[in-house]
Amino acid sequence: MKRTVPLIITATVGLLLIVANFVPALSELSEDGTTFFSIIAAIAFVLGGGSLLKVHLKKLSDRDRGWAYSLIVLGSFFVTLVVGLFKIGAPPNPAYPDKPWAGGYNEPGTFFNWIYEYLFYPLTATMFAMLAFYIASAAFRAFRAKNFEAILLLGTAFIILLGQTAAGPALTNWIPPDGPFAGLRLEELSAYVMDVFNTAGSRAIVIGIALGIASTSLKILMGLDRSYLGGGN
Amino acid sequence: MSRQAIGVTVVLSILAALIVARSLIGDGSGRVYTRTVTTEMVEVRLPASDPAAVDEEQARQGQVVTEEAWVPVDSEEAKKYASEGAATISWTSRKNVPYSQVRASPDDEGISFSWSQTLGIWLAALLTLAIFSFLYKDNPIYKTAESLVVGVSAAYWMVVGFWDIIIPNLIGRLAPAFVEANFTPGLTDLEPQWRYLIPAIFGVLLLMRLAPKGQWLSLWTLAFIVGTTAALRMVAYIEGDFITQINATIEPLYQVVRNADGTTDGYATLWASIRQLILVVGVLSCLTYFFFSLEHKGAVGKVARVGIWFLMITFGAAFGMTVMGRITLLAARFEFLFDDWLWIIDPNKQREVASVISMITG
Amino acid sequence: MSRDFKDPIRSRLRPGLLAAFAVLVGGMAAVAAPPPPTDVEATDRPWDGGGVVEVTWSAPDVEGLEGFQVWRAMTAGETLAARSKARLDALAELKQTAYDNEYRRLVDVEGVAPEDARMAADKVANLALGQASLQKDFGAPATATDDGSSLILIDTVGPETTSKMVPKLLSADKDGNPVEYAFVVRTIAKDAGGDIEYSGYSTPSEVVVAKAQFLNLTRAPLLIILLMLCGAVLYFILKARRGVALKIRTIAGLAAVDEAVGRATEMGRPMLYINGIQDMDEIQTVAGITVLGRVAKTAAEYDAPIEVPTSRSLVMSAARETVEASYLTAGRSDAFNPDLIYYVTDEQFGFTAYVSGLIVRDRPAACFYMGSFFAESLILAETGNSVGAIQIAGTANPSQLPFFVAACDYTLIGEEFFAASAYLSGQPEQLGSLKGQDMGKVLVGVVLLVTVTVATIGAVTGSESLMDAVAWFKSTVLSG
Amino acid sequence: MGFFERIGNLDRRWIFLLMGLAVAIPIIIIDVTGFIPPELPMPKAKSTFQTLDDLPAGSKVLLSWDFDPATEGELGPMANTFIRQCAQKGHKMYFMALVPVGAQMIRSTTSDVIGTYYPDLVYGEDWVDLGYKAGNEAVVKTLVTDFNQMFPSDARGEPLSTIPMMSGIKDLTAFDAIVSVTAGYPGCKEWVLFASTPLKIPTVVGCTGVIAPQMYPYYPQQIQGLLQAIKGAAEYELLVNDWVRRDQFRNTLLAMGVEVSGEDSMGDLPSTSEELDAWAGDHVGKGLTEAQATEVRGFASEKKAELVAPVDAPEPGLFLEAQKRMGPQLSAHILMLVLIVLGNLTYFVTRRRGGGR
Repeated sequence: MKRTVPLIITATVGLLLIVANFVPALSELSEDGTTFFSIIAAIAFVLGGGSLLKVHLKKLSDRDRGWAYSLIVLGSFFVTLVVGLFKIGAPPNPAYPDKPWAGGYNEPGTFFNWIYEYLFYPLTATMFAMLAFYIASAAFRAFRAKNFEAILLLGTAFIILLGQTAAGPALTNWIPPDGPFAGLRLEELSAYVMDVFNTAGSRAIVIGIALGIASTSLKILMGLDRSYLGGGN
Repeated sequence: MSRQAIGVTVVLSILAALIVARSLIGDGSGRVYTRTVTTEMVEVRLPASDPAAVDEEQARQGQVVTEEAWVPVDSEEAKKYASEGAATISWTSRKNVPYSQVRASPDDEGISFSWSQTLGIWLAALLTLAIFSFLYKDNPIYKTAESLVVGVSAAYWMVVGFWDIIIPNLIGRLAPAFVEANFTPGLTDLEPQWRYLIPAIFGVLLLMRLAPKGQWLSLWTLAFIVGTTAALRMVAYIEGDFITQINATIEPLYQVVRNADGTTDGYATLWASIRQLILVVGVLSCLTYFFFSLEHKGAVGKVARVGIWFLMITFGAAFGMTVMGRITLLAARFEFLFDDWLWIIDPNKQREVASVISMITG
Repeated sequence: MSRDFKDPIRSRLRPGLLAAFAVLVGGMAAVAAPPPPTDVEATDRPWDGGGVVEVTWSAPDVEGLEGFQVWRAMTAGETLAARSKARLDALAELKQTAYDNEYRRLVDVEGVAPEDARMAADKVANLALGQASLQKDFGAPATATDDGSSLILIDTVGPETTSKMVPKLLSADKDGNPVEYAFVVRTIAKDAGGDIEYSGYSTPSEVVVAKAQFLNLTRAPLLIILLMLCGAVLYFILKARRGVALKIRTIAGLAAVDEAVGRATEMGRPMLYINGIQDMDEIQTVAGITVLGRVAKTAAEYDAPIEVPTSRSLVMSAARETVEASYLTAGRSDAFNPDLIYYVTDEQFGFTAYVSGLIVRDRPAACFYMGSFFAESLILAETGNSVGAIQIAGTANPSQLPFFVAACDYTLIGEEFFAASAYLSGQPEQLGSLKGQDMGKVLVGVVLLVTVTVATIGAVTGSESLMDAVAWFKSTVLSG
Repeated sequence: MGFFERIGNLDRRWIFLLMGLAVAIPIIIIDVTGFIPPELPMPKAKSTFQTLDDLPAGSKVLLSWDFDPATEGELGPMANTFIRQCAQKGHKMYFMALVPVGAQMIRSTTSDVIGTYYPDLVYGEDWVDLGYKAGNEAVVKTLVTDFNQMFPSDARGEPLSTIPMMSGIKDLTAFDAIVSVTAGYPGCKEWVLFASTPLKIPTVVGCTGVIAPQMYPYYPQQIQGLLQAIKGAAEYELLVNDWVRRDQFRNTLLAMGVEVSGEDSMGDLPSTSEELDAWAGDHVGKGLTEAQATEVRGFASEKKAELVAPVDAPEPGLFLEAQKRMGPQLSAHILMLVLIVLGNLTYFVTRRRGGGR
């Protein structure tokens, strides 16, 4: 019972949605499926929030190493949640100023927007920007011409990187742009690499992925792969 | 204290001293000024905007069909239609003022120093530095920033999920009249759509996980989700990726390129044909690499090796292409620090005289 | 047809529509131009998802034929919309005129103050509007003219064509009533002087409804491709079940999984498993969960702790189920600690910040990145590398593969990642599915080789029929 | 330990520091000195400029801002420059967005460019903001046949029938060019496939580095111009800035009653009133007649200063953003290239010494 009903649900829902592709009367089902998912995922926030609270409250009550950081997590979590859910500081909606809950929760002027602007955005954007540093260290450490494959990888990266600065095109500017060797100008060369080699490689990867996804989906729908239900083998 | 710790402390102290010094030189740094704006709305009865809504009987009696609306007090509509003693609602909000304006009119009463936003700028700048400090090593400052970002962002997405998904898509579908009355006035479709009980039920089943009994019911929700995902993705990937990519590859290997006058351009034809040939060879050899039931030996091994070459070129190219965008992101963070916070640079010429450099140069 | 009489607007419009045609057809006689096509017929395309009608006609016998123009008449709904828009425009204009006149009269002639004049003028204008709005039919409908404004040009086709598939039609209107379409065709021909001339409009076709049938057979090629791919996978799964041994090549990254778990045990340090940052609506996440089940089983056998921070609440739920079951299978359910599988935050870079810190502090011996990753891939992999962890990654996001390839010890590239779950399970039927996937690749190879060869021969020899065959294949079978 | 061993064991924090300096220092230097890294406009940027320049003034241009704040650093500058070229040329601008936050991007770029530098353009007559429309490629497909169905009103809620510049616009064929600034899906690809290709409307595209390769096959048949990330933006910015200077100079000449013909004659503009006389002499027969040259030479000194002012004035910071950002870009790329070379040298040297492990 514990395992059978879920398998029946998976198979039924899956079959219905696949059939919907070929039966016009059911064509709206796939859109519904996507909306339903987003709703369930939003409800699941209760579980995520519960997990977050449990982890950090435990650290706090155990006085674990670094419990003060758990206090920061919990504090910032609750403050953000409260100001967001209760729309604290939200200006009225100009079209309906008489309805107190009609204003936007993230309008400029709300406390929630302040948190977004001065906490959320700088923190996440800086984390994103850290990538530039890691790219440099990866280029230094990992791009070594150990074998022919590695030479291809770093050689291509080299050409493309060069082609994206003003220096690159300047190096090959002496090649006449209309002649037979125009293709060797750096900007043309990097365009050619992207256009031909990159397209070929990406196409094969994408075709392979599609096959992998089809086969994985099929196994899931047939109940062969049910690890997500805790039925690994 | 270890030698390293002393070094770090010294560097940090110097930085802090520099920042304090910067704040005291000239116009200082990192400040925001705002102008208070008052919005005042008045309730009026406007003639119905849609002439077709005019009722025949009322019209015959010379009555005008009207609808209630709120308009700005100083608008044309308000002057035309507002009656004596009509309800008004007013509130204030604040608008940022560039520093150049503050300098130009220091006596303007409407402009005031914004504590909250100035504090925000400083906080954002310090947190930016806190994250960067991780590059040196893990440290309490980074841990503080990390805890903040986890707490804030977890709550952020929950709030977004509540107001942007639960309210409009779930409650708004099951109890539209309630949502219309409270949250989104102007909603037109007020009929409940009962099929949205399905996600509601599955959502409740999922939460059974928290209940003392019947936790296994949450598996039903997972089953529903995974079944939906598998079916939608299978068809989407086969239709959108598999078929279209094959379709795009089917082109003749002989690609004629013509000049404007209709003659064949020899070089271009050759290049285009080679391009097409490489493309087809590349796709086929890469696919061979992904073959699972054949060991990479002999002829298969050789073709698969060519496939790896193509993959490596693909990866190298993708790497190079991605770098550019990432560096722009870092530059944008530095621009924030130098421009909005420290007022060292001034790309938008807001502070002219305020800039440190122009102060030094006179 | 009985519906028409229940609906007053429709029944009123119907004669109007035909009248419009009568005008058009009548006007045609005056033009000394090529004759219009005859026998114009419109039929609903059978077995489709609706919205497509095929129009056919007989070409007239005329010198210098250049092609045909296919037009369709506005539907009842469109005519109604056009008429009501015209009516609203007229009403609005009428109101504005009334207002202006009254306002000027009050201010200029009677010397009323502008504020008061506005109010008074508005009352007059609204009265005028109210009276005018009693008149429901506002002037003649703009459609009954022979300037073609009631017709919509669909396409111009060449002289050898005598049929046209008209797509993007409506099957039913908002209320579910069928929408009726009628079509006319014009001849385009060159006159003796070489100038392009158009014929008048042909006799309109009978009205047709672009119905949706129960089955949409225009999507049959997709169905066949799906059946072929799934069939191949099923065939080999069943074959494997019957006990036929299937050989699968070694995948380097997968062989390393056991090694990584072993090493973590030796070093007495934990393992970190990141299941991507997407939710359960992404197959990669589900595939990552499957691999997690296998890794957790090995971990349970070795008694090595495995930590799974997740970026989505649902993924946390599924991961807990999987890991718990793995510990159960390994006979170590007492060692299962659900608190090691926890939710962090949905935010991509909030999650990244947390995991980076975690890696540096806990110094895991092994890191697994299995799922859908984006820009955080390199941050995580480089941080893991800096603490000397053995790292295995698998993703189907092509743009992130270069970063994993550069920074990890082993990377499962695209399809290999999906193969991992089958491979790791070691079940014969799962291996069968891999063989089935290979058949899919064989199919792709054969199709590509054949069609490209045919297309090339066609291009070199200039054979139209070969080119047409390839074009047909691309547009029908591989329509996507 | 030799040099290469030391490099080989280099603490990666030194690399981080180098990267940080490679990005930070150019930002400050560029701002302080006003030095702009040189750019060489490539054919794709030139044809982008040319496509919009070839249209007669008053042409209708549809600008679709299909990007978000995350890619604003790369795409914002080119969006600003697109607006600048259209505004200076006198094209009518119709803004819309296929991604939700694109609406914000429209608001910020129009207020930055039109609000600050072209305040005399009238909303509803010279430009209109149609806002965001949900539906991805379906939006484009619908616009091809019916504009009003998708846009009953503009982003401010005004019915389109009341907006003067919308009269006569029934579908996409009414437009003379399409500009798409794209960060992903939906964006330029949808515009090319469903609008510009079937309708043969000139189209120019600006996109991020990751998407650009997908667009190469469409150039130059289906799209007439392609700007690739910040580099493309910098090249285009350079072209437009240069042209705007010449155009402003010419307009000032016209305002002073000197009728000039031929835009090419505006090359090598004088930047001081002293150079003006020499310039006028050089351009006799190249856009100026002898009489006109004499007239220019004969201007009083204030009038000369006034004439040179538009050329001499510093370029607004907003229109140098992309070129400025190429500074850190250039130094960071060169650093990356040096690091790759250094890493490999180290690898070969240590491998040889270590006996080829």
